[in-house]
Amino acid sequence: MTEYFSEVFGSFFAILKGLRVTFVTMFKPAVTVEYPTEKLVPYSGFRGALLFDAETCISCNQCVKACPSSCIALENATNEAGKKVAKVAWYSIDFGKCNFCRLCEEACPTKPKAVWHSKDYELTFFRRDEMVRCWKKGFDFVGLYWDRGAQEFKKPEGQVQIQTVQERFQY
Amino acid sequence: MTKEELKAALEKAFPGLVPASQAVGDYLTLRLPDAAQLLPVVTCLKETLGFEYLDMVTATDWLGPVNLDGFIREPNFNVFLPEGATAQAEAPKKTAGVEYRDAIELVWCLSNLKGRIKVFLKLDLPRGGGKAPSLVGHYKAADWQERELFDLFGVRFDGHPNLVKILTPDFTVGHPLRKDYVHQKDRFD
Amino acid sequence: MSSTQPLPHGLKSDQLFVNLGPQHPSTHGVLRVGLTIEGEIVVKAVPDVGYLHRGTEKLAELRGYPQCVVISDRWDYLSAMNNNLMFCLAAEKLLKVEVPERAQHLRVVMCELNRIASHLLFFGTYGIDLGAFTAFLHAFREREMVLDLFEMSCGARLTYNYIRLGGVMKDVDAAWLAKCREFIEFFKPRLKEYDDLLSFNPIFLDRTKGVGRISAKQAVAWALSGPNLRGSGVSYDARKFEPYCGYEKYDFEVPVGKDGDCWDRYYCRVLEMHQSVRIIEAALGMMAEGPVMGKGVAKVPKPPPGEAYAHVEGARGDLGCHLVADGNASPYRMHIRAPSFINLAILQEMLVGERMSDVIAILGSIDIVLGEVDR
Amino acid sequence: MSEDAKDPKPEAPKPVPETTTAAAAPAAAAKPAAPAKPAPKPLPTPVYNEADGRLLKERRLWPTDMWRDPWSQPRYRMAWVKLIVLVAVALGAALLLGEVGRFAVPVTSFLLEKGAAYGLPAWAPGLVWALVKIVLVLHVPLLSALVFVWWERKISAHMQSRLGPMYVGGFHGWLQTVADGIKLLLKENITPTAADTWVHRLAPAVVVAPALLAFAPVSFGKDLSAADLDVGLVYVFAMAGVSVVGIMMAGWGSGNKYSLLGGLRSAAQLVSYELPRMFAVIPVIMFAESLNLADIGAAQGGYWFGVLPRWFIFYPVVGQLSFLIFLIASVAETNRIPFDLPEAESELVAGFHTEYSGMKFSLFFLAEYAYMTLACCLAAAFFLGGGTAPLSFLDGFLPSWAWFLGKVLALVFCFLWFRWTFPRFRVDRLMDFNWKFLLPWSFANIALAGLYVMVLS
Repeated sequence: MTEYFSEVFGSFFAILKGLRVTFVTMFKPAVTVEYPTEKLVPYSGFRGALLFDAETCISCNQCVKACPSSCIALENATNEAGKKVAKVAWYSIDFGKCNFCRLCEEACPTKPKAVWHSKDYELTFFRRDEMVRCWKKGFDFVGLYWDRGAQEFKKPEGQVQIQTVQERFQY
Repeated sequence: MTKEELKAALEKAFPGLVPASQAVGDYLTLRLPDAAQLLPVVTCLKETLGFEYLDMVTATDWLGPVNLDGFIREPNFNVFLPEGATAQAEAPKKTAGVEYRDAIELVWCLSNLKGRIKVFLKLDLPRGGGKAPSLVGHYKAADWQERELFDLFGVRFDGHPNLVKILTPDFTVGHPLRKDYVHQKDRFD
Repeated sequence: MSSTQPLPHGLKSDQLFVNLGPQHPSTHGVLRVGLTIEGEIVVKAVPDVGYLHRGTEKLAELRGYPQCVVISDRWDYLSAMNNNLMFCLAAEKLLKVEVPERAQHLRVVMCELNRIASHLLFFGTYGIDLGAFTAFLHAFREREMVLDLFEMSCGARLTYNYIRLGGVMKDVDAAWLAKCREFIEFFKPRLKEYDDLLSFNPIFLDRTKGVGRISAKQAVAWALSGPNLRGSGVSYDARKFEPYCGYEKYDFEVPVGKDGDCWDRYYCRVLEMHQSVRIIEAALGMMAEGPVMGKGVAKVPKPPPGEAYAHVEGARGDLGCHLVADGNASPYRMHIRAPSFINLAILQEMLVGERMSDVIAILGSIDIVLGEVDR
Repeated sequence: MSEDAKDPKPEAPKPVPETTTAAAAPAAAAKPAAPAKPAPKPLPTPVYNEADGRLLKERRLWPTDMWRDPWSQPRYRMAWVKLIVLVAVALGAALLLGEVGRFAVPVTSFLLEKGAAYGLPAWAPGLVWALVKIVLVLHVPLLSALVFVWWERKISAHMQSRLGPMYVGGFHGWLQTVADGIKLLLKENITPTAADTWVHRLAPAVVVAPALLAFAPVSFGKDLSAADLDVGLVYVFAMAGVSVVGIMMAGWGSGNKYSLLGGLRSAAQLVSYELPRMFAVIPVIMFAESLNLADIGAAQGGYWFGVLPRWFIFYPVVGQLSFLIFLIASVAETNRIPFDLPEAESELVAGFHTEYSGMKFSLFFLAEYAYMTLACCLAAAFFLGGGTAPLSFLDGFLPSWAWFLGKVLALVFCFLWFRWTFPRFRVDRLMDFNWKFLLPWSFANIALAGLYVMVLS
């Protein structure tokens, strides 16, 4: 008999303890970040969308070898005498296949890095062409995409840049 | 129970059992001369030596370096990438000192939870119609793992309740993890 | 449970085939269980897997060793650190590389943090399966803090690629260690709250006590591992069975259940979070200084021919990797002992005779991740 | 972006790579001799893009920092002030309005004279007064559904340390429910082909109508009830019973096996929880000796030892026990967690209202909140002395309807609180709990109440 009552009262107090937890949480401030109006800035080492600088790249193909899903392609530039130059004619990364693993940035021997991760985490594609980002001499770090329909380079609309002037690291 | 005790106990019970040429890490690895030896060794291990936990059943195809046609070469959307570029690791080549042979090597890993020791059993099966006795009688865990090996390697386990493929989709032809697997174009390519 | 006795007066109740999944709110991913039910009781259950099979074991045969670590993130994507660690341990056994002291401690801290994050997700989704929504959001509030820690240290929130061959990707600074201690201090009282909120709630106990009972012998026969096995009373933990990464230095107990029902498996995971907190505190205490990457690991490592088997206590069970190398830059054969794949097989025997609403509770308590089941 | 002069027209690259090498590479000025290694260019300082969203650049706030002093967050800076202002406004309105009930008599007499002056027949003002009362009472469930839906979303959000609706209508999303209502209005009304059409369409009506009708005898304050029925209590429970038929019609009408299962389960649950709910009220009737809700409320006036109000909940054992049984049974009546088996998402996908969309679905939604409000009004009337002040010296301070509203809000808060804390019962355990626990204890409770009445009389 007493065991029955102790079990009843025991479960009653357990229910009250559960209710206490939710009641107490109600008066604590919420942790929500209201996304479209408030945006989080990722930490310094965040591996967002890749950026590329055609000037510093010495087209050594290290990043092409390091990439697990072979997203990177580049072509060595040749000066007018036809001799290979330590520059790159064009460079492209296929963001459809890239899995942001930072192996290319680590393989890059240049200082500061020619290919590095930005802080942009909002990376959408409005067209399939937009998945393949291309860089040539004179393009800015975010790069343009080659629109096969209009046969011209266009600025990617899908990538929202956290920084208008993209940050670079000295190491 | 230490490795040496186990080795001695097994030597005494099964003289035909010889340590495998390529041991798995520093565990005790034994090679079974033929398929018929598997069940007696396993029953002895399970009943007398207390190996009642079947960790893993796996297989390796020792034919040679993997055939590059086995990988899906999706049409290259990246307009700048040369056609058909796959992973950048250079294609594997045959290396000396590795005994490539026309056989699929089955590997069982049994562990004795109390004695804190694992043992590996290896068995070579001919690639064509290799047949191995199924361990579902002793360990129920072998059920799905053997189905997976049948699915990916084409190894038949006689005595298995329902040897049906488990992982690959219905329309795949052939067994993907074999080294000479060539990928037929299916409706998704 | 009560098997379906024949109905009186020659009544015939025909069987209904119900498809649980592959799109179902509580199958945690693309798993389809074909249930044949009679009234409310399940008569036959056929789990159907393979929807997420990406053939990673075949992919690994054409990738270098560092690239395979990236593939390892995608198996048990809820605790990717343990996958990285498992593959790196197997490869390091082949390469005979000596991992520096600080990297060992960092690996232990990261894996235990990842175990907490994975168990928090289990705790949340198990609450939602049984109808308690608040537990889910409380658990995710803490999990966000762990993911912040990972974002600060290795830059990614889910697929870390942090543990590399011979060490760790990047060292962590003092600020990170302080923030990690801050999380631990915040997390301890929360664990007490979870117990009040869900673990000892009579309705929750009612739903899980005595449901889906697995005997110790049955668990060993089906080779379950992790909290599923320890819930049935068999204490097998890879960190104690074969200590790796310096686990023998930390003193922690392995929580073991009594009668292997859903509640024991659930509470083993909650107690494991307590133990992980203890391990992290000890590891943060004895964090050694020094390099984080071992010497002698080439850019394109080519281990000598040989085989290695390394197994790690993942969040879902005993995660093993059988690596065969033949001297090339890519592994010759890599087999993953996926605990979820093996734990899932017991469903066909366990679900028979259970009620429909218990099916959800049992499936949730086994805690499988489909990325690891299908590889 | 790059420093050196841009080429006049960027060289149009051929898409197929092998021809690029043939075409003349852009005439990069070939430097005659490798220049001295240029000093590393100073890296550009990053400029953050403030265009479309306030960037939380400073250290990301963890719960650890936020919970150290909760009220320092920018979001809550004025929170104390707003809270005090809201409470003050509410109390001021209640004090200004005062007892509404006393206006009833002068208004009816004024109507009678006016009617007689215009030569209206004698029954006209009575009819007009009845229509006014209907409109007023009809608004109680409708408005309360609106408010409580929003309140539930805010309460559940803050219980889960998140914010809930903040966007619609500005301050804390107070227009959210109206927006949902409009959205549901615009949604297409799908009737499944396999459905038994008129049963399918009629079901929501059969579920909602009793909920609205049941508010008639409820007395919201001193003589503030639409119909002063002597059999008010029996009438209310009769109305609550009709909704079972509606739910079964919904289950059967949708023509899909899941909603049929859900419909049958909820019918079983409603019928079985009706019993302990009624038996829990019998001690109240024995103490108040009347079925009229206004009399029950009045019977709880007065104070023991000047402090403790004579509410039925404060009767030593009988009060608390019957209050708890009534509360638990009402939660089960409204199909809310922990008794919400019929719409258990994880099992029956959505129970009996799987196939309903648009306005029909919102009617089910409205019915659930109307029944919840009804249950809280009844519980406040039976056990918390609807309309009487909790402490003797507070007696005249607030009008009786304000006290009644306060009690209803407290009880509705308990309903919401239960929903966001407890997991769900299993079907058979739900039935066991009712037949093997609630019912026997309600019988024992009635016996005990009988002893009280014998002793008191």
